[in-house]
Amino acid sequence: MTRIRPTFRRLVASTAAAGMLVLAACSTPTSPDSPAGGATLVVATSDEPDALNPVLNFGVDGAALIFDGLVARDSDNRLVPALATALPTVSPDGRTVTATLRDGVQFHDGATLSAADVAFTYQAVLDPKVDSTLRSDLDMVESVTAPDATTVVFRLRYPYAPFLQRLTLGIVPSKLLSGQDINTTGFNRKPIGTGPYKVESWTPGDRLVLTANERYFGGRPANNRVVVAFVADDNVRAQRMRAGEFDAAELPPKLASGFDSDTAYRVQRVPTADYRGVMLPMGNPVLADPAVRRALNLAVDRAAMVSGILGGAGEPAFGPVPPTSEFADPSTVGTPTADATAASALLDAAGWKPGSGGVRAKDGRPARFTLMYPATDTLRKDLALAVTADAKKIGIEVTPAGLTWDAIDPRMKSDALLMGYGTPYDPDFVSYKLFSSQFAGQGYFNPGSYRSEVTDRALQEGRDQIDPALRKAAYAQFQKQLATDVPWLFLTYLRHTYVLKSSVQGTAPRVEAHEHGVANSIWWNINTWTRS
Amino acid sequence: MTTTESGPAIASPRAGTSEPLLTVDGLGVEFRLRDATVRAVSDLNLTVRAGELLAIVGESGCGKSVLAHALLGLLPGNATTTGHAVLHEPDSEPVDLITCGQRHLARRVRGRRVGLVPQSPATALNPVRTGRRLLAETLRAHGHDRADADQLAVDVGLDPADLDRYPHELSGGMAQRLVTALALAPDPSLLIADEPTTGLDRPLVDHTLDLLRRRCDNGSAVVLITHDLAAAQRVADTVAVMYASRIVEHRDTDRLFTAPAHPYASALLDALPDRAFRPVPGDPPMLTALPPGCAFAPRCPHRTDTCASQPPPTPIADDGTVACHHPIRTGAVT
Amino acid sequence: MADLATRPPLLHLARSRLRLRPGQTGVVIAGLVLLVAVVGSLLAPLVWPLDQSAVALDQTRLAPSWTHLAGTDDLGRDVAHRAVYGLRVSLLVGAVAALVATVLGGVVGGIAGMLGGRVDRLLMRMVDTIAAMPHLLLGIFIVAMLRPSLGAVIASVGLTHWLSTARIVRSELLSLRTRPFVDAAISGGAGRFRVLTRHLLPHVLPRLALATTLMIPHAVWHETALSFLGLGLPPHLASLGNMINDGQGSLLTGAWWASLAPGAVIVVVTLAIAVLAARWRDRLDPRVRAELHL
Amino acid sequence: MTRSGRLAGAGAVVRRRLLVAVPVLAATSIGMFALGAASPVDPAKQYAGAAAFTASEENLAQIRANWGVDDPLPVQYLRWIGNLVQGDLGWSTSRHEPVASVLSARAGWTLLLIGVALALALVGSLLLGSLAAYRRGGLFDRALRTAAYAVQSMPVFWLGLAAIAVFALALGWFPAGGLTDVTATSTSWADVAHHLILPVGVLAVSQAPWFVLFVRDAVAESMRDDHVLAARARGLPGRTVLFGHALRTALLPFLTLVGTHLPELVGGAVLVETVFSLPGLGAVTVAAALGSDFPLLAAITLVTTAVVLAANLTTDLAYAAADPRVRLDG
Repeated sequence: MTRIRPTFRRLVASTAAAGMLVLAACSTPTSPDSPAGGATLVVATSDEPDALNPVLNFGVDGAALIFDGLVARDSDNRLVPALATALPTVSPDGRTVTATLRDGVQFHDGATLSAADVAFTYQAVLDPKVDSTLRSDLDMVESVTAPDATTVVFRLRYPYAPFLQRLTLGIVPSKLLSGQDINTTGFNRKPIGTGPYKVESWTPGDRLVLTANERYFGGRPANNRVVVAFVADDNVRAQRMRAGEFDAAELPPKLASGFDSDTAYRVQRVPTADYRGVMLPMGNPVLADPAVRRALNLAVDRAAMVSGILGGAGEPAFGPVPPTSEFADPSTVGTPTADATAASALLDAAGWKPGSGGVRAKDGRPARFTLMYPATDTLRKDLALAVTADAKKIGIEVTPAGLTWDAIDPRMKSDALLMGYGTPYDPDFVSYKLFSSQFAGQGYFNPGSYRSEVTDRALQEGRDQIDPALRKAAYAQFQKQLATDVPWLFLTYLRHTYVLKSSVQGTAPRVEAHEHGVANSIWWNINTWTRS
Repeated sequence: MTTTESGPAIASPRAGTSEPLLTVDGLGVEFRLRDATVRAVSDLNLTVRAGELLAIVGESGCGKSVLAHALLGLLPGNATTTGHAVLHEPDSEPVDLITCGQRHLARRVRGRRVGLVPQSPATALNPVRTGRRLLAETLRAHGHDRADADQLAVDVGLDPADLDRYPHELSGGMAQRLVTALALAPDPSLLIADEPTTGLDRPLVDHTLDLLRRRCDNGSAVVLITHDLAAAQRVADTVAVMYASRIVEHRDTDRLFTAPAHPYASALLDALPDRAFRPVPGDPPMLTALPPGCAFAPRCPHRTDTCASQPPPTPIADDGTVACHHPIRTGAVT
Repeated sequence: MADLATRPPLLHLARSRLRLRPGQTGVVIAGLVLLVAVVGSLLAPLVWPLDQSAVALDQTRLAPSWTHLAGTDDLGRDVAHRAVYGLRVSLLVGAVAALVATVLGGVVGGIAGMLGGRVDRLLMRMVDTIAAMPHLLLGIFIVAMLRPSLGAVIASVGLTHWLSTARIVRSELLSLRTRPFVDAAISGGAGRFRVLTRHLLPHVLPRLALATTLMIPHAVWHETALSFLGLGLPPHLASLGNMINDGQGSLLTGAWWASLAPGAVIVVVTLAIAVLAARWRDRLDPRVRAELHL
Repeated sequence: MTRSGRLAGAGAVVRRRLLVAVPVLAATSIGMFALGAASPVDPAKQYAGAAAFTASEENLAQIRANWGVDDPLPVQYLRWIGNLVQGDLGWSTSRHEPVASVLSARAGWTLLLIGVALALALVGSLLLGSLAAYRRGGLFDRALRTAAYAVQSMPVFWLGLAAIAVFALALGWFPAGGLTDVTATSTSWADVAHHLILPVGVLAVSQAPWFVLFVRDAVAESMRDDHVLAARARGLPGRTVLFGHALRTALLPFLTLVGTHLPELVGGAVLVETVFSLPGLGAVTVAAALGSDFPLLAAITLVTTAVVLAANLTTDLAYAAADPRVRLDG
């Protein structure tokens, strides 16, 4: 879920290698006659990174234009080799992963990439002195070594099926960073990577200017320069897009819909794994009753939320695995519209009788609870109000409360919370910590203390098994169990909306994660974009 | 007090021998306030001739200064003016000072043709300018040589070195002389001097009065507004007595001082220390509530029922005007 | 500088007219506006109750009509209805914050004015220094540290707006202390407290009340600005600031009415308060030029 | 008395002001620090942002230990203030760079915005206010005052949005935001000027009513001053009377008003920068507030206060220099 601040961390979407592969695999329409690198492309986003350093969370899920990881993702989010010559190999016990580096890759300063740089990058993340929140994601790594200049070996504490998905992290040059305080080094502001673009300048609060890396191993970018304009305010971004300043900008669905009728622009609504839902804490006496949770699940009008709040840019959500994922279980999908009658029947059957003021009650306890939402998030506010209105129709009184995260934190055990997250890459990534009982009550991991042995087993199975078929079965069971227990009220998957100038060619939208800023956005492959 | 003390005034050419320079005809000034209307000047008629020195005397608040400001078009926005005040100059068209408009007044009249020595010199000087800068500015605005500043200072009895001081560094008398010099700088044909001797010691009073007298002798006209009767008697050709917004008596200086016709003028003279030294009984009326009849009636020893109800007539006497139902006949002075 | 006493009374009278004074009709209109605003926002819960969290997703962004006088917003909520409640909340925040500021300013100014001397100099220097802190920055700081909420907004406005009150109270007390009736009371054996409550308070209170009133528009703007920056009241609450903030997006998509009504309410009500306060100040002190101090 | 004689005490005045300002600023900093310490915000979670969701408790605890935020409060305060005195303003947790470099990179733009807007507002209000006062009660006077009151009650950000809607979107005369053309390779002053016209204009217009009304009233009053009447009576040209006498004396209290109005201007600049997405201190302040970035917020508040105090001192000294009646006592 996002914090108060928009999610800055994982930025630039495209990876160098991915770009190159797109050239090969997707027959990107780069016409041969267009001169190499004519244009300057300008894209606008609200999310500005704090530091342009992968060790400090920049470009984690894709090495973000400036850097490359060992692997990258193509337009279908499949892993493809990047700095590695092929996808790294995993030992039969699942605890040793070996990658071989591509030859002759150079950093922007001309230095040659070696396995030591890769080892350094991962060691830096694991170094407790470095203020990196990535460390939690790499818990399983015991050691990273570089036996020779082109080989990197990861030793894991335990087998971890989706480990290769963690190797998209951008690689930094050890020569420039070793011995430095990574938290404060000047590198964070003007970094050196291997990616298709070099950092020319970064004016915080204003723009990041990138210039083409002529020596990029994936081929020279089609555009000389890319400017990423940071405009935090949605309305201002829309105004400036309207004024013709940007080639592409991310906008909230409602603002984007203003461009639908204008042929000079194209609105792209990109499917995502980014869901919104209500976390229902087991510590709340009303919500602890599964009947109440199931009734709410029936009562919410997801279709109205998609059309009324998202302006059509989304899909109803029924679980944490997006419909676009190969792991999605079709049987857990419910009806998008509300069924207040069925919901009321459920409540009646469970003993929640209509009481005073239209609020049901059971054993003298009225059916009411507080629904918290982060105050700065308009979308979550709107959804919280929609849930409140739907609940009212079946006699459950919800009190919305717009709060800051620090006010939300201590109350998550007993008050419902409008949360959101999701990545398309692997179902283990978020769900393992979000729904396992071993993380119950640990911060944001399983704040509602949901406990289910079936779910726990399924999640562990999905993580341990290498065989995709077994994993798929495990996650199907996981989704079914969630649909039965309803620890969350899944509401909608978003579509991230972008407005582009019609003249921009070569976009290849891929299913996006919750976090999308400079890079994991529609312009992940901007190095291959052209103008018609 | 006898007229023989008046010195040069006796020798001056009498009023009425030259052409009228200023004719004021039925002048009225009213101020609208939030909840009242103040009549500061009512139905005022006056003639000033070239070479004449007219003194207007009266108690504070009787409308003297308002008259001066009205003639220069300097009244605030809530004032309404009626009547006429026509300035005749030999070499130009007559100008009605009341109706000609601010633009004309500013460009053609003020300073050059009608000058003003303002009252309360302490506040009449720009606090952030030295006297020399003010003088130079005024001289330049009227096409004179700024080097005349020193001579002007000497004329009014000011040490030229004091011109380099700021107003707050000047004594009251020095400031008074400076504002006089400023008014004299454009050499106006009509000079209105509003209490020009305040704060001056006796020799300087005489110096200033002589200066004004000399201007008249050279053909200019001066209206001296003052409550100093002795000064008026010393230099004025004619004296107008103002009471509660009206001129109650306007006559030749000697006549007025020897035989005042209006009871108020008489009472005023009686208040002088070298005469009866008897203050005028009662208080002047509020200008917001002037009685329909004679404003002096409540304080007048000669009042009758007519006085309270009928406005006094203003018959033209052989040597001036008296606005009274029961003017005192010659020789009534005690 | 100018010594009023030496001026002839006539021209002095004329001068006093120059004050900037709203016309009689303006005062009447302002009074009516304020009356409607206050009575309306007081009675609203009884006459026209609002469910703050209600939405109608099938009626979003309807243009003004007879059923929705000021149209509906992004979530299908009646703009006019919410504007009434927005005014209610904003006036409440404004009034409470102004009251907090007045108490704070009254205490500091009172201490400085009563004790005088070194304490006075020290306190006034402190006031001067704090006055040099940009209100909005200090307000943002306070809200950021206390977390955005009704209480934080009130604290932020109250803690940054007491300075002028302190100055007014202090100078009033200092000038009163030199008046004969205070001397008389003290020489008559009255204690300091008694002098304060019996003799000084009645003189200072009207001025204090005026300062409080003049502060309300300030407080309303401050609240609006904080909400605009995302640092204000909980966003689903109908406050004028939140509504304008919500309406911004609609403005771009053609639904201009969503921000028009709350904006107009702010402008009209704050202007009305200012006009009335200007007249009031005029009454209190006819010698001081009444400058609309918004 | 000579000017240099009158101003001989300037040094002492500066020293005395400092003597008072420093302890008050120190006390204020303690107050701010106490507020920051009492704040329920966890800086580590704030820092982690969205990653706090996936970061473990030990991970965050290690970051906290790295920052020393678990030390006793007095220790933290002394460290903070000690660093502050040595010129180290601290480390911004929301921007991930030294506070000093955040300030130095952005303060210039804010100063430029405020400076130009202030100059514009001053010149404009002196001119318009004087003209309105000269013909007070006239059509121009009434129109100007009505406009001033109307603008005065409009929130500045609303004014900014309206300006964007009209001049950037409808008419297309000026860019809707930003500092330079986004595709520009370098900072050209012409480009910056073109981008700054709208924000500077909006800030100037939003602040101008106070100045215009003050000038108008002060000059109108001053036009009735004896010395101005006297200047008119001397037949000086209208321009000289208005600007040389009436305005000149009304200007002195105006200087003080400008000094006391500076904090208001800073607040306006914060909002204008937000509306026009300018990379100045305003935008970073809001981001810091949303991220509860204590070191940055505290530094911005203290530094702007110090700047405003210095500006006030300058206007007071200017007042003394401009008014021969004032004498600075050592």
